[in-house]
Amino acid sequence: MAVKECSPVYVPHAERSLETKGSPAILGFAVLQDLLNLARVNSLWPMTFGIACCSIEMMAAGMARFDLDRFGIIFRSTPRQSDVMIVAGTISHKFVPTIKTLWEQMPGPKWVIAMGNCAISGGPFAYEGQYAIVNGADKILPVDIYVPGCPPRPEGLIQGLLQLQKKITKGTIDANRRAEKAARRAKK
Amino acid sequence: MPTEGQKKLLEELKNSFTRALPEGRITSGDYARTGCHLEVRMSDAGMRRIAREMKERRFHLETITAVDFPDSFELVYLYSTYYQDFCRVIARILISKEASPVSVSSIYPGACWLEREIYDFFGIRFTEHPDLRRILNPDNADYFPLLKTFGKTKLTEEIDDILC
Amino acid sequence: MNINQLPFINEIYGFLGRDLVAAVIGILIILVFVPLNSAFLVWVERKVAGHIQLRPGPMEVGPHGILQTLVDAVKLMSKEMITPKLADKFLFWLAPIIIIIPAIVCFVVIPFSPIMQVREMNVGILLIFSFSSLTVLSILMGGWASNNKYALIGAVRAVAQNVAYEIPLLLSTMSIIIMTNSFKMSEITAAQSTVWFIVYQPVAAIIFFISTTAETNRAPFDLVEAESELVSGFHTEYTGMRFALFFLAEYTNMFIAASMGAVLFFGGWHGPFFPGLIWFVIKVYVLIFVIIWVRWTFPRLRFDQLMNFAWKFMIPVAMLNLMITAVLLKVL
Amino acid sequence: MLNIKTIDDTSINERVYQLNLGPQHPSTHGVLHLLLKLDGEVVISADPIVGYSHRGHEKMAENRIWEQFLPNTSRIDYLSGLIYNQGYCMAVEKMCGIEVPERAEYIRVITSELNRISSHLLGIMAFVMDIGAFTPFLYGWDDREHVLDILERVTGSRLTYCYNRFGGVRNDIDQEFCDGTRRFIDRLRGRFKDYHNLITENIIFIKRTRGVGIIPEETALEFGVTGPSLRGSGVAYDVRKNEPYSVYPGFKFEIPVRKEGDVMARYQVRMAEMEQSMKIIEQALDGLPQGPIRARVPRFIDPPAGDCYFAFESARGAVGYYIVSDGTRIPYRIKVRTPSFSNLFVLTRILPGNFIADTIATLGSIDVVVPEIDR
Repeated sequence: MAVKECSPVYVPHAERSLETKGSPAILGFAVLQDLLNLARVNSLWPMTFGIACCSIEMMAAGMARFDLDRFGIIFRSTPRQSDVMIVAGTISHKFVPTIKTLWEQMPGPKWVIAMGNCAISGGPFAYEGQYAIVNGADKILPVDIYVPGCPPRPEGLIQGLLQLQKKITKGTIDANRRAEKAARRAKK
Repeated sequence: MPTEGQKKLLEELKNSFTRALPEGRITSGDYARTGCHLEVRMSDAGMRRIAREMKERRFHLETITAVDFPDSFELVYLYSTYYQDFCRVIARILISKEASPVSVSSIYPGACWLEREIYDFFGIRFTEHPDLRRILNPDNADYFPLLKTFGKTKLTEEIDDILC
Repeated sequence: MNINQLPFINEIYGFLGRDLVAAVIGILIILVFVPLNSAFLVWVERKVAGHIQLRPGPMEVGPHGILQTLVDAVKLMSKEMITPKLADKFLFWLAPIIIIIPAIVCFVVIPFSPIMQVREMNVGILLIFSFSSLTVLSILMGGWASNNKYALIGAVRAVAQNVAYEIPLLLSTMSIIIMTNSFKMSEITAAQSTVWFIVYQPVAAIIFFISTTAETNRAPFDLVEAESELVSGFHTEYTGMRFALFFLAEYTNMFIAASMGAVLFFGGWHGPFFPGLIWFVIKVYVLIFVIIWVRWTFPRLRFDQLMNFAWKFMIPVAMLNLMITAVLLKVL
Repeated sequence: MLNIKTIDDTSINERVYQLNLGPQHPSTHGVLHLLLKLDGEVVISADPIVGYSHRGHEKMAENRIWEQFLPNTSRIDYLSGLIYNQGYCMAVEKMCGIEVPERAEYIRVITSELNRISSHLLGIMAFVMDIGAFTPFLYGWDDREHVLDILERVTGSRLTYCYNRFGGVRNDIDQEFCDGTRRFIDRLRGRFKDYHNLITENIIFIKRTRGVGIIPEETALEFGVTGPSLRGSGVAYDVRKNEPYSVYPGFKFEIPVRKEGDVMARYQVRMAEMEQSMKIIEQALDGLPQGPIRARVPRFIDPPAGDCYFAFESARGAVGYYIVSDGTRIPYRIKVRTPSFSNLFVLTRILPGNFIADTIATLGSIDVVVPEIDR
């Protein structure tokens, strides 16, 4: 079954920032980590990957009136060069393997924004007898930011991206310390 | 309300159908309520003859759909014209639940995907179809969603307990 | 302050020799100038593209987003470097290096101003052409090695495109070299002290600019990394710093193409009252603005039209222009 | 278009290069998977694989009451949401015989035509971006934002509208809406000059689109292609004209038709169609009657048993609701006939023999919205 072999990859956020082998070995240096996060934050490159109605609002956010380029956000077309995966739309069962491959193809420190009710919880299509969609992106991806709305306004998406920026710069340091402690305790 | 061009075309259609489909019941539908000018009601065959008839008069196949009645399926073929005096013909063909109707994709190539969708949703296998496989659901899905007997699927139960 | 007033300068000269010191200093300047210039060009392109498209472009990082490219570079440095499993490891690692070396070497012969030229070579133009044709090799290497279908198509297109547009480039430059019968960049600039060559050779100038735009894979000819067809061409599989190197090389090549255009047709550092360097930089950045402007207005050519345009139109016209120049030089 | 002589199968398979214009690709505008078999750059066969954003609208219709299906209609084709709303409401009204007041019909036509303009703006500019010109996309979007502002004032949302109700519309339009629409139309007419000399007279655009991806009239008939793709191939079929519904017979407008059937023809048909929509809006605004905006309709309606097919014209082609009702509060079966389903399938017939770049141009010119195919 298409869905069976894709085991859930839901990794708690704290542990994931350890998993990013890409970031330099001098992880312990808080100042340098802060500096790198500041750089990562100001040039978040999302992947052009719209599924349904929310993709139109994502495009609208990139256009002249709301202009994501102000925040240094350019839409890259390959997963290899993107940091953020904005899941904009409903995830159907047929699409789950593709999303997982795209997620694994993305390098280094990467984040997920679940944009729209469909990506958060299945939205208007989640009901008792639903056979076609996965109820929410967090069932198959470690989601960082949830942007509610059906579709959320471009301002909503921009606020989501800014929230992600806050989360990256503030969250990492103590998350790393807690994660290292947890990892050490888990090993004992 | 129908123009005289439409009336002439309808008359022509009616007697050509009565000649071609002796066992079919041909009635002229009231356009205001059902949206179709001519209704042809058949049982378990004849969709190819209707299609050939329509192709000569340059009708285009608007859509094929199926309706799951308790005892049988009903295949609904809708034809309409592109040209001046507009007219729509609906052909309803009652088939039993296990029947496998003949595909019309040899006459209307556009029907290939429509029939694949019907197979995908209802499980009706069309014979002589170029490549009958699922179109919208995942290829290895083992359910036919639009059947009335189709409730909560094994798949969704699987999903919920694996992933939640 | 002249370099000769440094305290123990003579001992260094004695030990190393005068031109070696000049060469070392020149190379250090280039190694500082190239990344800074590319970063500046990326920022200029994003701002110009923004204003063409009714939007402000980068604003958040530094005043008006000046540091945006610096931040991008630091982020790319801190990204995970992925090498696809089935990729040809050595070629995959080598391609970004091969693309940046010729871009930097070509700076040796560019005459920024009468006194500021790293190395005065009498094979100036030839050196630039021979090194700039190396970039195709690296694009092919990158495209082939990353074991990605889009990259392979992009790489194959790059080879055909660059080969096709190398010839009109050389022919149009030859018509200038016939007039000054020397490859030395400074002599070409000197010959244009009164009248710039664009007045004598308008056709050659047009052909030159079209083929340099094609050579650097930009704008109407950017079939190599066509965003909508080939996802992003040969650097589809490259992540982090390797992708940054490709990006850096593209903008450095653009700067070299613009500076060659300035030297060959717009009289290098000649200009009424500003000192030489200011004139040279103004001319180069005006040409770069034209290249950026062209990119954001024109759609993309199809591949066979690109080829027909080069082989059936540009090369015959360039040859004709060369012959006419030769005949006129003989007659006058 | 290259006329590839019939390549016999034996010589194909060792040179076939299978390329996935995969579910995630910059120019498929959604999750459409085009499986191309290439010989070098030339396409031998194209097999579109759909279903990646299948959400089961028709199954949902069978366990919701009639009113609950309204939000679904605008999520089937989210670029012409209002047109789908209007279609569904009119289909049910036709079955129940509900009489819609005159003003509501006019408001429905005005909002649908505005929605059609916004959908064409996006469709055309996304197609031009596939050809490589990125800037017109932002100019087109700038105009689209103005339409969204006008529609948002009255419907409350930007994309997935739920504005029509059985028997009329939800809110009334005021004078500010009418003036805003008129200002927008004058502004858009001024903008058309820029689009024409930026795109239509651009020599590269002409070379990229003239004689590419030709859909002959016979193939269009066989595959059931409708909408601008059909009108680009010389058939003047527009449901608003051939099978008039609502108050469209009251307006004077023509159907733009081109003979060549290539990518350029479809582009010109869409541009001309926007002008026709503007003409309709102006006539509707001038003749806007006063009166109620919604008929007296019981809270829950039970259409009489039987079935009904109602066709209407969306930005992409002829859409049809085939509704079967068994007299209860829950629909027995709702089948939505969407135009992109047949328009996309025609690609399998016309793509072989083109380059990859032409495939992208043809796909863009057919202006496909993927959830409309997958329903």
